[in-house]
Amino acid sequence: MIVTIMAMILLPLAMALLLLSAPLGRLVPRLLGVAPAPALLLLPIAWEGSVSSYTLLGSWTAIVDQAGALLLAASGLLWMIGGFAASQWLKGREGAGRFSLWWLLTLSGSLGVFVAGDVVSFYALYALASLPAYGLIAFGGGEEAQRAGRATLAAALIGEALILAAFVLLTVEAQGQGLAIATVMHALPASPEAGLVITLVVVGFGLKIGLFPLHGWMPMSYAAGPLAAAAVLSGATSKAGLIGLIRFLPLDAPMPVAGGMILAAGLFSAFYGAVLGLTQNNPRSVLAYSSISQLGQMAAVLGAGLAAGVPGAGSIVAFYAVYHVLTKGGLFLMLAAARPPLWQLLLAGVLALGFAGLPLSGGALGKLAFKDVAGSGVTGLLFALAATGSTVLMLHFLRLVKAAPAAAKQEPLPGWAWIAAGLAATLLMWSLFGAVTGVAAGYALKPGVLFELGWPVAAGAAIAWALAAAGTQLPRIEPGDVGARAIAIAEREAPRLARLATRFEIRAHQWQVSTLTLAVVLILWVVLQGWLAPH
Amino acid sequence: MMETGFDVVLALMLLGVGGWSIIARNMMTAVIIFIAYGLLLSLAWVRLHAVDVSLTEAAIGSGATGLLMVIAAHKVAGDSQRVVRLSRGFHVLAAVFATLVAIGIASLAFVLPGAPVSLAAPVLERLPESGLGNPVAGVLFVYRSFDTLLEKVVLLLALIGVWALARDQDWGGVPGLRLFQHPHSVLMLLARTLPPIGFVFAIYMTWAGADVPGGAFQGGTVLAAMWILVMVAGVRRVPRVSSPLLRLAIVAGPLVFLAIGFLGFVAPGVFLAYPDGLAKPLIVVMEVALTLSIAVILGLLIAGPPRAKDSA
Amino acid sequence: MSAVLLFWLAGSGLIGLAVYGLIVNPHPLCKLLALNLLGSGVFLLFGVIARRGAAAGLGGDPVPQALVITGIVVAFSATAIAVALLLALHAEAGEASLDQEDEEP
Amino acid sequence: MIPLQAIAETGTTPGGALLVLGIVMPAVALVALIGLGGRAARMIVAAALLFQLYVAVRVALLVAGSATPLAYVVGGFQPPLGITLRADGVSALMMVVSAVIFLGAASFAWKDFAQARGQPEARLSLIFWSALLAMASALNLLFTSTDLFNLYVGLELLTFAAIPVVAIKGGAETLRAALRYLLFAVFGSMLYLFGIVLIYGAYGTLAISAIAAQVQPNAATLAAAGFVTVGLLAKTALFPFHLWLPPAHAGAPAAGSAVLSALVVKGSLFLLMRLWFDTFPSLREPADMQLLAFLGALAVIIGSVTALRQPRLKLLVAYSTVAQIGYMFFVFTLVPKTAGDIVASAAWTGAWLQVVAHAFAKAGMFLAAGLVAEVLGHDRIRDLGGLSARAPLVVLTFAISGLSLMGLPPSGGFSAKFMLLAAALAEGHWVWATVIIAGGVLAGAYVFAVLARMMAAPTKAAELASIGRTRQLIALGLASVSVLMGLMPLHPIAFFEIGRFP
Repeated sequence: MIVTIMAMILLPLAMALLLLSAPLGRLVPRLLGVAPAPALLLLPIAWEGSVSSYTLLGSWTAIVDQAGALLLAASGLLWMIGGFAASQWLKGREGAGRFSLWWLLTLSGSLGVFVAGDVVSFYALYALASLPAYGLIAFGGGEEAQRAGRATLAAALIGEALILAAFVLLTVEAQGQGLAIATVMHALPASPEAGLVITLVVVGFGLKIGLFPLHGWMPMSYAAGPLAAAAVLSGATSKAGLIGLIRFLPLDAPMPVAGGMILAAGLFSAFYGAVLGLTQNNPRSVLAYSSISQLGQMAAVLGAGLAAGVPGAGSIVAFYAVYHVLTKGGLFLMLAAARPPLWQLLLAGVLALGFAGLPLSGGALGKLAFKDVAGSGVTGLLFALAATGSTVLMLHFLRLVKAAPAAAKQEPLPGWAWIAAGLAATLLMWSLFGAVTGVAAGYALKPGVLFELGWPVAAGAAIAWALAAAGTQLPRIEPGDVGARAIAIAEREAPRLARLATRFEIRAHQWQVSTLTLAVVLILWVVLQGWLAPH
Repeated sequence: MMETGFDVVLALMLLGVGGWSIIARNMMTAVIIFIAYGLLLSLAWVRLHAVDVSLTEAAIGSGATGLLMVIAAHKVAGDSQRVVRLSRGFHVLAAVFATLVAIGIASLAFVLPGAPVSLAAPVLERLPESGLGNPVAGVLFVYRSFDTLLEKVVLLLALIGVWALARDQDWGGVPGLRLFQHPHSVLMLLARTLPPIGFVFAIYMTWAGADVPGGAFQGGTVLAAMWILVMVAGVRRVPRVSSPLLRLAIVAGPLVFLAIGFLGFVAPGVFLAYPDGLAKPLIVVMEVALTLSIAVILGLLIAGPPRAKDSA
Repeated sequence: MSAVLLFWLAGSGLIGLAVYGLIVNPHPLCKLLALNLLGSGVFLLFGVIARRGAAAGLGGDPVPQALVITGIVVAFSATAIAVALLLALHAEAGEASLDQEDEEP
Repeated sequence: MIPLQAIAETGTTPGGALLVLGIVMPAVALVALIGLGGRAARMIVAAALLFQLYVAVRVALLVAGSATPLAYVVGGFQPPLGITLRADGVSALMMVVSAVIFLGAASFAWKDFAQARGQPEARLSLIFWSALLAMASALNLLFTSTDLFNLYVGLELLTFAAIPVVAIKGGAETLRAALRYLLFAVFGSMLYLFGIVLIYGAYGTLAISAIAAQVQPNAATLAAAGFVTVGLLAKTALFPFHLWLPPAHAGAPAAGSAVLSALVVKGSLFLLMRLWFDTFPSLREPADMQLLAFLGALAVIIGSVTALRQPRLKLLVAYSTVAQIGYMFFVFTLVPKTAGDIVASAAWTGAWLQVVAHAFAKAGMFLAAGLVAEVLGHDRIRDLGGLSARAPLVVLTFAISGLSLMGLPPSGGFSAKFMLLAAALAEGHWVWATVIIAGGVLAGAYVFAVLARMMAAPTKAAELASIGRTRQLIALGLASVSVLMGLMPLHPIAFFEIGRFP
């Protein structure tokens, strides 16, 4: 097992190192699909409920549990499908080595983070999953791509900073008993800093999953960069944030206030993403807003789990995420074809509406799985309405794809890739449902359940039809909306602040200023010693 | 009373002349005032019963340093001093903080621990072991000879620092002093007036420390300073920096010092300790070598980096 | 007033003057001069400490005196390097100034 | 009078002579080099530096083996008359670090400062290697001497050795940098020296152990501590006393910059830590320590932002040094007066890890920057495009050095930051914790800004020079050490505590 885990993390890194050598390096871009292979060896764990931990190297440990394995299985498959697709796309392309480097680094972190067992390795792998993504997004080199890359990188760096603060606090609160996630999380609920830690965790990982109002970078970055990159970033690496929430929210201790707030934030994000997505006319942006909406729902479920103290909420959310990983990745890959034939559109439609819980789809099983955690009553209704929102949004997406002008940019990705991803998603969901929920999959075929799942979709379809019939023109809002506005402000203000700091520095390093300051500090020193000292 | 009066005048003159050298507009003026200040300072050292220091101050602190700065002032006299114009307010601010620093230090005179501490007694107590008569030399060559050894390395480094500034094509050539050979320059005036003063100090040193071995060190530096002036005046030619003989002269002192240090490992078994009864002869040997090296290094430091290979 | 106190006050004043000169005098040679003045002031204060330690028949504590001698040599070494640098800079740039052209990058 | 009996552990220990050799052998080599001329330079330097590594490793093993410090009474005269050398855990650590980095830098510079066979002595060869030897000697002195005046001589020796390295390339900008450096450093030395004068006036001794045994919080001592500290701040280039550092470190040849940034600024920092933790720990006034931390915070923030805006790679790396020095000043406020608890040990270990990790990362980064300038013929960040294709090892070196500077695991920089942060948060120093974290973000920004340019497509076809593989591997090797340090467990390291004064 240890060997498998090490291979999963190190194989992509080793391949990245191979890029350094000229003859072998040329092979690497062709083998991107092979890099995630070791992850598939861990696939069976997804069906087990057991938790085991391993010592990798020094204080670095790994933990393999159902939540991690579920995300790992889906992400591994997506990286593999995406990798084969990307290899084809890269053939003969300028910068193939460069792209492969960023790809492999991100891949290593993206998969590794699901099994990281202590705060240090989690932090390292999380960074690996987040920072090199810059290179994938900015790959095209255009102004827009670089801007998106910068915004993503800034979000990632700030997120890293918050997470580091949370991790150090956790370690300090654990009184130096160890760095294992289980150890530090055990001490959290009783700690006086619990509120701060949870805030840092939610904001830090919220940046990664695009929780409102931290979502601005997401539509920008998914709209930029090659499709294959957008596919794995939206499908797989965004789940690094999800596993962060799963691991670092104390789900086994009921925290009604914190949980309630996360629930509310997640649901708001779910609706916000659905509504704002409708204002977009780039299918990529629509998918990005759909991600905001979907990940918002996942956060909401975790919030509900935290409020009630449901330790199993992690696995359930991970199960729901499996569908999103592969399907969202698949839908991005589908955009490679400018005008898909009807059957493909229909298939894409079924997959897309799965996000809304279309009966019999894989997504529906995810919704069923978290029903108990999400609760009934008002929150249940809100989740159902979120599904309605998803329906409207996905129908909007399908219309855009269908209407895409023939001149739309094409990227030569293999046509089978997205279908494979979608099928894998559906298969995984159906075969895993029983293992995760303990309920036979046949449950999903009961009429009552079908109705329960179906009405929000039907309502959504009705709304979409009504909107179309009325010819309602929704306003066009720039991708990233208020977040993009915030990014624009930051882009304007940060250089100004930096210029100020530089000017301050230039002033400070003038001879006369520096020497005078030395005299001032000398005086100040003695004054502080003399006046404030107790002696 | 007489003495106190003298001290008061001396202290005031030190402040006045020192301050003048700071505010003087013309750089050459400032430097010459500084040299005068150095001589006054030597007097102050005598008043503080530190004749060894007084000699060193006259020779190096005032003489050699002053000479270097005269050379520099002569060369850069034309600099416009076009720089950031500091506002009057900044001047005031600087003055305020400089004054605060001065007041702070001055006030410490009244708060230093009442019973003065001193190592005089321990120094004297063990001085006979070394056979030296001058306690200052005892500190320099016996108790803290490690400092003195490192100080020689510092001198070597200073030479490396100066030589680093040669142009590659000039390397191996002769340090350039030619520009300062105008017969009527201020420098020539100094070259004529300073040696007698230095000489007086040398005599005073010999007189004060008749039987004191430590005198040779200070004497060497004074003479080195005089040699520099002679060199500047063009009486003696400056050797090439690549000359093996010159290199030998440069490293002779430090080499002997190090060798005696290592000898300590052998004889009493401790680095920089002297074998029983051999302390004084070894120190004398060391001082002879050091005098040579110090004189040569000081001379070369003032001569500056080599200028041109074929100027000789 | 004793010589000890007098020269302590003089040394303090010299340090103050030197610090002022070091801050405001623009030309590096003036700064170098101020540094030497600063050094001489510090040495003088050490001399006063030595004088306070007059004991066992000596007019002053020999340890600080020896240290001052070492200090003077070290300060001279600094001056020698500084002058050489200053002259090289003067030869290279036509003018010895410490101010670099600070441009907004 | 002098309480001679109050002076503890001043006797020579077995192996103490190694400390003398560590300081004196480079000096012997220097004398030989000047005497024999630059033609023999490289052989002398190689022998001296290898011997230095041997000495350092032996010292470290002896200290680790006995868990007590080594000591040597030079000349056989114990303090207060004589000078004692002493190597505790951190001394031994720094001796090893410096020996390794010197060897790395010297091998890197091996070809650059070669002496053509049969030719007359070359200036570059004599000057560079002499200065390198003198720096090695001075650093070992700073790491092991326990006499404040002896340390002053060491400080000056270090400065005078650094100046020729800065000035060696000539050119107005470089000379100006060297002159700034020299004048400012000497200003600092004078303040330090005055502090020593006061200490001698108060205690009649300059031996750290003797002072530590009798230190009193009287006015003279407090003022002395202030002068000594501020003087050393000037030498350590803590913001805003960094005016000399960026041009000096950016103007030196790559191997020189590596040593200057990695080790030379640490010399005076080491002394500062020696003073506040060993000499007069009881005088650590929280308000003053906060002042140091405040300047450190300014260094981190302003230094990093300024680095971000530099047009040239070497300047960026130099400003990164300004920022990284800032982190090290948090230790003064993070290690509580009452040492011994786990927080204190964490901060102490964190600070030394930061010193060491930065040393290796920065050495690697400066060497990489030097190679970049050689490959492209310039080091304008804007035009770094295409480097990854041409010199991937150099980019890798820059990246892994950057990893440590950003504080991402696995790296020594991360371990250091993690422990400093843990100490800061445990003590409730929220502001400093925030600065430490923000500094990481800014470091990430400037490292990525450079990496992104390096990985970008070439901006224009340029004539590329080729660089040897050996030098790339040396740079990579030094940088890798900073990463490998991250594999050590995140615990306070007992070795760093050996021989600390109580």
